[in-house]
This record gives sequence, C-alpha cells and structure tokens, in this order.
Amino acid sequence: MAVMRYREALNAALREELQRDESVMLMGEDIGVFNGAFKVTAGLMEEFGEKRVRDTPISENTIVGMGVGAAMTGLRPVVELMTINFSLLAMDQIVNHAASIRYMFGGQVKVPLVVRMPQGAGHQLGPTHSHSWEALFLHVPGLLVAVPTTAADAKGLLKSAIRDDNPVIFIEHEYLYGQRGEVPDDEDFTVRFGEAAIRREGSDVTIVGISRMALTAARAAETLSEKHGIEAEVIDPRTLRPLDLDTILASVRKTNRCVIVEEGWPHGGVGANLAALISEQAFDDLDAPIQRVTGADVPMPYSKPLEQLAFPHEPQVIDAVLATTKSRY
Amino acid sequence: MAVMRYREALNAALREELQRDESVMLMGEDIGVFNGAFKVTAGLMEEFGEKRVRDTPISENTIVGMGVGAAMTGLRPVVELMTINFSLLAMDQIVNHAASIRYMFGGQVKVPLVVRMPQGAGHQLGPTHSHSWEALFLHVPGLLVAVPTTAADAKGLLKSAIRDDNPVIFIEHEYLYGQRGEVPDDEDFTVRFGEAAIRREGSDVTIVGISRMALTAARAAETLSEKHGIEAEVIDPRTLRPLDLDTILASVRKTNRCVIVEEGWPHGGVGANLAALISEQAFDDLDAPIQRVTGADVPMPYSKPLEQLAFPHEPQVIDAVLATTKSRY
Amino acid sequence: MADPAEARTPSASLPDPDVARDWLATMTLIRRFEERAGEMYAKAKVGGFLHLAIGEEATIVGSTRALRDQDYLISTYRSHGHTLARGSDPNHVMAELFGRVDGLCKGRGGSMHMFDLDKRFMGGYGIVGGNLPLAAGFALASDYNGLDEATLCQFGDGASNQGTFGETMNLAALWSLPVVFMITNNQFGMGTALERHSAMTDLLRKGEGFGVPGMRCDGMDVQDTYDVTTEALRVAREERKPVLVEALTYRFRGHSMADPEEYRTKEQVDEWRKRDPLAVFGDQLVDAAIMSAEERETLDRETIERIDAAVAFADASPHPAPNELYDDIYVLGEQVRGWYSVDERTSTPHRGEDERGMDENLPGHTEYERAMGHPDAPTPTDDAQRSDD
Amino acid sequence: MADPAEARTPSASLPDPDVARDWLATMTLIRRFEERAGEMYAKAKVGGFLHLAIGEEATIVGSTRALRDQDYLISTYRSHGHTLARGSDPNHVMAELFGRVDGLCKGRGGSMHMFDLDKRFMGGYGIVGGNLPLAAGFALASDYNGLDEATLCQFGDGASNQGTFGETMNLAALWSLPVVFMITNNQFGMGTALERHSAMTDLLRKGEGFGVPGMRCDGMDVQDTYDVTTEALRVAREERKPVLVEALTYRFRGHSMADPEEYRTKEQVDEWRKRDPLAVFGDQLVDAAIMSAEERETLDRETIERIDAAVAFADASPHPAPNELYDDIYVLGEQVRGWYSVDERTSTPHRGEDERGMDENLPGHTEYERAMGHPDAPTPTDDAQRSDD
Ligand SMILES: Cc1ncc(C[n+]2csc(CCOP(=O)(O)OP(=O)(O)O)c2C)c(N)n1
Ligand SMILES: Cc1ncc(C[n+]2csc(CCOP(=O)(O)OP(=O)(O)O)c2C)c(N)n1
Ligand SMILES: [Mg+2]
Ligand SMILES: [Mg+2]
Repeated sequence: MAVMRYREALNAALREELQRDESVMLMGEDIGVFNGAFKVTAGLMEEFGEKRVRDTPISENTIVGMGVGAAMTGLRPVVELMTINFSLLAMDQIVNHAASIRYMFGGQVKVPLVVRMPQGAGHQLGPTHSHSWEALFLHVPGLLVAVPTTAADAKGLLKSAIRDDNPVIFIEHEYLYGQRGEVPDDEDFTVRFGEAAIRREGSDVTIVGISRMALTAARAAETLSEKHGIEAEVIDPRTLRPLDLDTILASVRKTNRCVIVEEGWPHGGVGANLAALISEQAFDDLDAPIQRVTGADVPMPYSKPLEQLAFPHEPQVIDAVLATTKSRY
Repeated sequence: MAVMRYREALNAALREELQRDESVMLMGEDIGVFNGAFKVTAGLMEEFGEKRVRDTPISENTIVGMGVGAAMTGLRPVVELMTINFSLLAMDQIVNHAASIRYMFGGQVKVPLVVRMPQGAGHQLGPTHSHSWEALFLHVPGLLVAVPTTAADAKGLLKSAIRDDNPVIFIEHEYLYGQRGEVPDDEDFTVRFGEAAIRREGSDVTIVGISRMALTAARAAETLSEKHGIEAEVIDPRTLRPLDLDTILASVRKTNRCVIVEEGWPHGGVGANLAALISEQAFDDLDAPIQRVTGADVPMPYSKPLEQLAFPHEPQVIDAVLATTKSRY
Repeated sequence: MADPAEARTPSASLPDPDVARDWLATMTLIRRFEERAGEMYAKAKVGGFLHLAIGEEATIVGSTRALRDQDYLISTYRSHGHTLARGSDPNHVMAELFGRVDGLCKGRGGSMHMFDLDKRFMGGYGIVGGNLPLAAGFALASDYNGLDEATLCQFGDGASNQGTFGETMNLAALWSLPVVFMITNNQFGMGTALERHSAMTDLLRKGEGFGVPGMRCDGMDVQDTYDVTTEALRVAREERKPVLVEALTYRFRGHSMADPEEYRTKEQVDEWRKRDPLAVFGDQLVDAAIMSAEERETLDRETIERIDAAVAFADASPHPAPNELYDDIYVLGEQVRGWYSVDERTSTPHRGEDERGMDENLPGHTEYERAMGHPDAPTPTDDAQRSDD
Repeated sequence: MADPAEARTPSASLPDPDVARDWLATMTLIRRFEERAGEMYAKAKVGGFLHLAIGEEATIVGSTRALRDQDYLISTYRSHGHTLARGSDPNHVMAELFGRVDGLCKGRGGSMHMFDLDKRFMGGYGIVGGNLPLAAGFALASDYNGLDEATLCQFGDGASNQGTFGETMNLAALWSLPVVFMITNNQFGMGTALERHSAMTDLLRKGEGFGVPGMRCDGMDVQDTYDVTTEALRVAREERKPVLVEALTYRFRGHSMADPEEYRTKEQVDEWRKRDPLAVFGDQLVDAAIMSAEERETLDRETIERIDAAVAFADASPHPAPNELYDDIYVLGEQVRGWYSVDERTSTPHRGEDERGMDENLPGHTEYERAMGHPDAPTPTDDAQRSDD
C-alpha cells in the first residue's frame, strides 16, 4: 500500500494503462504541455510523447466525437473534459453517438471510450464551472458511469474503465483531487464496476453518499455515533451504472432507514433515482421516509458563504439522519 | 370551443402571440418556407414575413444562443428544435447560459425565451430521433418545463410560456400533433404553469401520466373501471417546473396508491423524481410501493414491434395498477 | 444555386470498359433500389423516415469507387446508396429497411442508420453534422496505427453549418489526418435552399479559414467525381492533408417521403433531371460502344430482379424477437454481466426482466403482436400519420 | 506565433489630447486594477479563478472606445478591463471579485462573470465560445428593432476553435447582422500555443470560409486598435456586414493565477513586454507633450488611490445574506410565485425553505459562518488548494 493523492492515483492509472496497452491514448485540452488543468495528466506527455498524449483545441463535441470514432476503429481513447459543465457541449456525441452506436448498428462495433471530467463545488468557480451532473449521465442506457471517492477507487475504477469495452463516463471531483488515501501497489489492482463499498458498518440507518458526499456522510456518521449514539452504515455506490442495488437494499433491510446524500440538484437527481428504487424494492422494510440531502436548487453562486450553503455538509446530513430516526428516540 | 388538432392549437398560439406582441419572433430550421418539419408553424412565415419567422441554418447551439441574446436585449424569441434529440447540441446554451444568466448576473437581465421541441417514440425513427428527455430539463433550476398533452393545454401553455419572463423548455409530442381536442375560442385563454389537471376522478389509485402517457393512463383508467372495478384518478401535471405537487399529494392521500407513467428512460426519470417527492411527503399515506411504468432502458430501436415494446401502453399501466392495488383484492 | 446548364459537359474520357460497366451497374443498383424502397414505404413495409438519394448516384459511386477496400466511408441518414456501393448485400439493406433480423443492423437502425463493418461502411447517422468528428476519429486511428488507410466522410450542404464542421476541419488540418470531407451539395438542406442557409455558397471554400483546401467536382458526372475524389484521397493519404470536396448534385425526389416540395419549382427539378447521371452515363457507354443498348436493358432488368429478390428476402426475414430488445446495449463481460445495467444488480426481477421470456410467452405481449399484425391483437389506437422529419 | 519585433512601430498619429489622456487613464486604471486584483487573490480576498488581462489593455481600450454608448460589448471570463473600460465603477467591480452584495452581480458571478447592463457591458462568460451566439442575438435584436446599435464580441484565439465560431460567423453573415467579432489573439489558449491549437494561424482569415471578411490590428497599439475597430464597426453598422478583427497582443501574466507558465520562455515574455502598451503609449504622450512626465505620475498615483478606495469599498461591503441564495433564479410573477420552482408548490416546508429564515437564525448555519470566518465556526475540513482551470 502506498499513500497518495486521488490526483496521483488517477495519474498512476493512466500511466500504467498507457504502458500496458499501445491502443490506449489520451486527448484533452491542455493535458500535455500544461500537464492538465488539475494536473491529473502531469508528466504523461513527456513520458509517452505527443502521439499518445494529445493536447487538443477547445472543441469539446469534436474531441469526444473523435474519441468515439477512434474507439470504433480500434483505439482506447481517454478524453478529458476540463470540467463537467463543458460536457454539455459534447452531449450529442456522448448520448446520440457513443451510447447509441453499438445498439443501433446491431452490435457490429464497440465503443471503448472513457470520458473523464471533474465536477463539484467549493472553489468559488460560479455557475459555469461548479455543477454536479452525474444524474444527467446516469439517465442514459449505453453508458457506464463511475463516481470514485477514494484514491484507491479512483485508480482501480479508472483502470477498469479503460479496459472495459463500453463507453464510460468517469466523474472525478475537484475537491477530492487533493485528498490522500491508501492505494494497493499491485499494477493489476482494479475495482470492478457495479460493486458498492461499505465505508462503515452500522445498524441504525443507511447513508448512501455519492462522490465527495460519501466522505461527508462518513464524517457525519462518526459524529452521529459519538454524539447521538446512532450507528450509521455508510455506502459509497462507486458506480451508478451498473449500480450495486443489492448492497444498498441489504443494508436498508437491516437498518430500515435511509438517507441519500448528493451534491447535485434535487430534482431528478441521483437521490431521487435511488429513493425510487429503494422504495420499490424495500417498501415494507422502511420505517420512515427516505431522506435526501442534496445540493440547493440553484445555479452555483460565486460568493463563498452562499456557495457553502449550496451543497451539503455534515450538519445537514446529521439533521436528516435525526429526522429519519426520530421515531426511535 | 373549437375542435382542433394539437398541432393546430400550437399554431394558433404562435399566431395569436405574434399578433399580440411585436417582440415575439420565431426561429428554427425549416419553420418558414417548409412550414415546419411537423407543420406546427404552417403559414406563419407567409403571414408575418421573414423578419418575424426565420428559417435558420442547422446550428442548434447557435440558434438557441441567439435566442438567449435576443431575449436579453428585449425580444421574445421562440426557437424550434426539430426534435428533442437535437437539443443535446444546444445543451450548453440552454443550461450554462439561458438557465444561469439571470442568477449569475445578479438579476440584472431576464431571458424570456421559449425553446419548443417534440419528443416521443412510435414512428420508427430510431435512436437519434425518438427519445423522451423531459428529465434532463426538469433537473435544471432556472428553466421552466412544460409537457402539454391536450390541444387546449398545448395552446394555453404555449401562450403562457411566451408571455412568461423566464426561459421555458416546451416539450411537445410527435404522436400528439395529430390528436384532436376542444380548445376555448377566447384569445386570452391561457393555462397557468404549475397547475396540474385532474383528467379523471377516482378513489382507488392515483395515476400520474406525463405527456402522451397521460392519455395512455386515461385509457387504462377506463379499462380498469370497466373490467376490474378499480376507479383511478388520473393526473396530468402539465408542467414539471413549477410542479403542482399539492394536487398530486392530495390525490395520493385519498387513494393511498400511486402509479407514474412516463415514456422516458427509467433511471433518473420524471417518475423517479415524483416517486421520491411523493414518498417523502406522503409516506404514511402510501399503502403500497409507488409503481413506475417507464420506457425501456434502451436506445430506441427502429423495428416496429421492438419499438412498441420499448414504451408503455395500456396493458403495462393496468398491470402496474393491479400490482399496487392487489392487497385490496 | 448551381445552374445545371452551366455545368460542364460529360467528361470526355471514359474509364476502362470493365470499370465503366461496374459504375453503371452500381448506379443502376442504387437507383432501382431507391425506387423500390420508396414503393415499399408507400406500402408501409418500411417505416420511419426514408431519404432517397435518387439523382445523387454519380456522386456516390464516383466517390466510393475512389476508395480502397481498407479505407473507411461514413455518411448520413441518406446512405442506402453508400452502403450498396461499398458492396453490402441488397438483401440485407432491404431487410434493414423492413426492420428485420437479417437487416444490416438487425432492424435496429432502419433507413437512417445503416452500417456494414465488413465493408468498412461506418454508418449512417441521423444527427446532421454528427459524423464529422467520427470520421476524424477513424483517420486518427489509421494514422496512430501507421496504417495506409484513408477516410471519406460525406455530408450535406446543410451540415456544413453545424459547429462540428469548423471544429473538425481545424482538428483534421492541425493533426494532418488522412481524411477527405465531401459535401454532397444537392442545393437544399431539407426545404431550405443553399443561399438561404449558407452565407458562403461556394462550399468548397468553406474549409479555407481552417487551412483545409477545397476542390469541386461535378457530382452528376461519375468520372469527374471519381477523378477529383481520387486526387483528394491521394493528397490525404500521401501528403497527410485533409481536403474538402464539394460535389455539385441534386436530389430529384423530396427530402424524405413526406415532402410536398413547395420550396422549389417543377421547372428547376426538370432542368436538373436532364442531367440524370444514370441516363447520361448509360448513353455515354452506349455511344462509346462499351455496351450495347440491349446489354444496358439487360442490366436494368437484372437489377430489378435482384431487387425483387431483396424484397422477397426482406419480407421472409423475421422481425426481431422481443428478447432482442435488450441485446447489444452493452458489451457484456466481467463488469456488465447482463443487458440490465442499473436496477438489475438486484436479484429481484425487474419489470424488464420479463421481456427475456417474451418469446415463449407471446400472447401476453399485446404491443408486440399488434405491431406484428397479429390477428388477436386489438386495433392500434395510435394514428398512423407519417410526418416528415 | 506573432513576432513582437516584427509588429509595426507605434502609430504615427495620436488622437486629440483629451482622447489620448482618456485612453491612457483607462489603460492605467485597468493595469492597476488587475495588479491589485492579483494581490487580493494572493490574500484570498478573491476566490475562484482569476484571469488577468495585463498586457492586453490597448486591445481593450482601443476597441471599446470605438463603441458608442448604445452599442453592446460582450466578452469572456477575462473581462474586468472590459467592464471598467465601458465605465463600470471600480468599487463595484472589486466588490464583485470579493463576492459582496455591492458587486456588479451581487457577488454571484465573481471574476469570470461580470455584467453591467447600464453600461451595455453584456458579460463575462465562463464557457469558451459561449458568448458568440449571444452577441449575434444582441445584433439580431438591434436589427429587428431598427435601432442604430452595433455589437462588439470579444473572445480568445482558443475560442476560435469552438463550434459556435463557425455557426455564428455563418449566421451573422447570412442575416447581415451589425456585429464585430474580435479575436484577442494573445498567442495562447491556456498553455497551448496558437500553432498547436489552430491550423490557421492568421486568425483574421478564419471567417473567410463563412463570408466574414477579416481585418487585423496591432493590439499593443491603442490607436491602431481604435482605428481598425472603428472601421469594422462602420462596416457592420452601415453595410450591415459582420467583420472579424484579429488583435495581436500578449498576456504578460499566466493564464490564471495558478499558472506555472511552463509552456513559454521568460525570453518570449520579456520580448513582448518591451511593447507594454501602457509604457509605450505613456511615453508617446509625454514625447508629444500631450502630458508632462509629472502629470503622468500623478495619473498613476491617483489611479492607485482610486483602487485603494475600491478595495476599501469592497471590503466594507457585506457578504450576501443566506436568504439571497434563492434570489433571482426566476423572474417571479403569476406563474412562478416563489424562488422555489418544483416541490415548493406544496404547502409542507421543504428543507430549502428554511434558508429563508437563515438571517434571523444565523448560529444554526455553520457552513455560512465558517465561510465568513465566524469565530465560533469549526475549522474548515476542505483543503484550500487552489487549482487552475
Ligand atoms: C442535428 C440535427 N438537426 C436537424 C436535423 C433534421 N434534419 C434532417 S436532414 C436535414 C437537412 C440536412 O440537409 P443536408 O445536410 O444538405 O443533407 P441532405 O438532406 O440534403 O442530404 C435536417 C435539418 C437532424 N437530423 N439533426
Ligand atoms: C467550453 C470550455 N472549455 C474549456 C474551458 C477551460 N478554459 C478556460 S480559458 C481556456 C483557454 C481559452 O483560451 P483563449 O480563447 O485564447 O482565451 P484567453 O484565455 O487566452 O484569453 C480554457 C481551455 C472553458 N472555460 N470552457
Ligand atoms: Mg442538402
Ligand atoms: Mg488566448
């Protein structure tokens, strides 16, 4: 085990996969000479050259589309979009092309493409740079969607994503880039899509946290244990397509209470989707309504205190847990 | 009251608003000389001239963006996108611009823009022309979202949309274009956003149907009454932002059972969102899990029988209602 | 608007007789196929939107014949002719129009989404302008792998206004990709005439600002189209430079089957029809004694018979079974273990899971049966109106 | 890469003394403002990304001074200078950087999203290339309303690769819109040099394929920039033709504050710094006796004092109150009756509803207090790393 930052873990995953497979190549704006806006690709152009690590013009739709085309004809492109806000420019290539091509052409081709991008608020970047949009991608059949939280998952899931034959939307988090964690040394360490991680065991309530919110949930769980005597089970789904609903359901069947924490907008968000699935499948096991703690229903403001209000923190998670467990106290 | 097709009702709304307000103008691909791909704008260029009814090049992102700019500087543009699939090309202008501009600029400007587009399957148009994506827009604060089902609502909501000072995503349905309905003659007839319509009263189960699915739900309700003695209350929310949750909750509190029918994809769909909201607010009133009947989780296939399987019809709605009411029978 | 009368007279030189016969045969195949497809659409054997390329055969054949087998071709929703010219079996193309399992895409794509990997015909896309980035991606892969392949990307005059156009021109030029972009300038984007949708009407010049040189060919002349495309492909392949070719042509039919064609005059259509590529080239071959008038008729008759066979084949091919609804969404493997991808990670069956058993359980599947015209199925309530795109 | 040495010597002619003094004063204002903004960023008074336009003052002032009051100006995330040149009060610009209620946008937009409707400075956009369609929309409205207004749209060399570029050029030319597009060619899109991101490096030519003529100005020379922009605006206004102007300039600082600038040499920067527009123009005025050296120093000192005042103003301005989180999302009225838009149609309070009472209830709002540096708030757990965009 080595301790490294999430950013470094991603970098290691890219490096190892570039080494392992000649058909892996990277494209993105300023990923090469500039080493990446968030330095995830630092050193890779130097190491692998301009053929395999390519700086692109600012043309989101076309660089993703070129990735789709190259993936259809044998490469394994990993395209970086500088932030998830800019992915809206590439939505046509992602949904109408990458996600649909295999199906609409009767399975004749595959599209082993990875589109990486960071999301998340907290750095005062305002409404054109700070949103959390995993829900937009989770909606789409044909895509796989990863939302890694820890350094180990970042590495393991990215390696799996690159090796997978399906188009993957790989959503990183700007806040998490600087966070450290233990990462297995083994070059063949991967994390399989569709397997949730139980971050903390507990019997009183299940808290599902998405992306950074898995950390917020874990911190809240410690406080709940210390101050309120409530033992929360914290689950990080890690991927939203495929989704490991079994693990979540097993936990809810045990705790009978559930809180979902996400940074994105409330309406039509991941939380709504999970709440619907859980309610459908574990209706009789729920002793209280599922609580959702979400980002505020606003374009992200620049102002620091307003921005802090606009996404969930520990206190809101604690409030929600107390609300769902109050029938017991 | 006049009986007219949904398409004609939309046409009348556009004509009346063009007459009423000089600042209203239309832009879109083939809306003029060609009279619109689905003939919604038939005759309007002839009547109002090329200044007010403009054929555009095929440039979705830019024509929406020009609409945003023109709306910021005093016009009331109504932009038509030929189908909702193509709206992905304009997603950046819709979300990062239209929806955010007022907020991020501290309320200095308003964006009275309407973006109209049809969605829906059933005409064998395959995965690049047939999807139902209201969930993508419902997610976004700053937008209003309408999904009219009847001719009267089509007219009344479109007039409200044009008169409203906020950006509106106005989602029509290709199948509904040819459907007839009664429409009030009054030129000042409008339908207010945020007011659901109760299409049928009933006490046994609440069925919420979105867009065309409100009709499918209503038909299923008749069959349920005739063949199963179940009286369903059918609600058409008509707008998803603002959403008239009160009407839905009041119904669920009466029937204690709820089925949501939508044509879009299941994960992160409108149904998931409604199910989450209803469960949160009326948890104790629900006697059974909310059932969602959704489109299949696939890119829309061309093959007619496969396509028919891929979106809900009466039998599935009936099955879902029977499943949710079975505890009573 | 290009004036057909001003266009040059047919190329003086003709290709080798074998080549000439192949070109005429392929153009004939496309023409007869398209006509029949139109008839089958009228009979509701074909659904959705149907965009015919009648009038554009010389552009299609001249350009695709300039390709080598290992080259990639990519086109739009108007691409029956492209896949046929590339060598796809008409049976499978017709079966795709019919939405049957023997269709090129198993009936999933239909008219707008043809694809034949074996022939390196890379589709068939319903999104105007969506295929340009893909083409650059193919060329990138060829280049990356050091393979002597080029890509030919075809799209319409209307598509040249889409954002991907400028983005892709720039990237292709910047990265020296072996790709030729061909604008099939048939004078209209749907009902919008060229000069009403594009400020620059000399479309070959549209790439200049991005460093992509332009060439123009007479798209009604198969030889000229072949020559110009060959040269463009040479530049792309040998000089590693993308080229933009404008092919001047015209579609004789409406944009799609439901087009009332109010945006143009019958006279204009008639004027262009005088340059019908099939008639003109056929006459040339007969005049040059490459073919006798009789041989020409035989070719036509045999082509029609070939297409009769394709229709029979398509009609006999089964509809996709309900089970197939969920096939090919994902490549299955370690991570994605079933067609399901989200809630099916649970062991409880999901509504969709039942579809798996639909074959065995057909009578329960009203919608499927209704669409198949099953005698017991209730009458459809959807109106069968056919709108244009 | 433009060679600064090759660029022409400063314009021989100078404007009227009053005009010249105004130009120098405005350039000085921008320069000193930017420098102070950078300092405030280092002190964490300013958050987010901060993109300074130091080096580009002549481009900004020369071009905006060519505008009339009724004309529209629109720019990018690098637009403090643009809004200042247009006449916005430095107090409010600085307060926006500080994220305070007296900011131009009430603290909601920050550095990247400036806006001043009164001055017809139409923003300030964080999406590269996103402002071009908006500009065409402003011009469309002017044209539609028969008003004698023009629009000037500024964006970077990197932005010219975005799809909206080609789309907007075509539409503006096709519809004869009174708009001038100006590429502020500062030689880099972030860390990517011009020749590594654009196949066409003569950016003024990039609109040619869409029928938009190009002009170039020396963006280090305020007079030349003024002259060329004036002519371009005249063409746009009188001939109803869009024009693309390339302004050759250079940013002396990094792309944003966190840029290690590994993509260029110190020598290159130094070479360009010799053409510092503020220094060169100031020297010119002194040489031409339009201003004495003393006056020039006074101007500089007074400007700095003006900015001291702006900083004091910004610092004294309150942070937005928690209540304001939900303001201005919608225009409220008959249909949208509250800031809520979805689940708040129900009478049951929603979690968000509580925010409305936050002002009265501050001690409960840990996050807000923490961000405000409230003494009772727990230490932040987020790392305060500042990454570059
Ligand atoms: C992104 C997108 N916008 C609009 C359409 C609808 N549409 C289909 S074909 C067409 C016209 C295209 O014209 P052109 O590129 O000249 O090709 P042609 O049909 O003439 O072959 C339009 C607008 C579409 N399919 N995709
Ligand atoms: C759509 C989009 N893609 C990427 C970015 C990230 N980004 C911000 S500035 C920039 C470089 C832009 O370069 P240029 O247009 O030359 O303007 P300059 O910064 O030099 O003024 C990039 C890539 C963005 N903000 N928006
Ligand atoms: Mg055309
Ligand atoms: Mg630049």
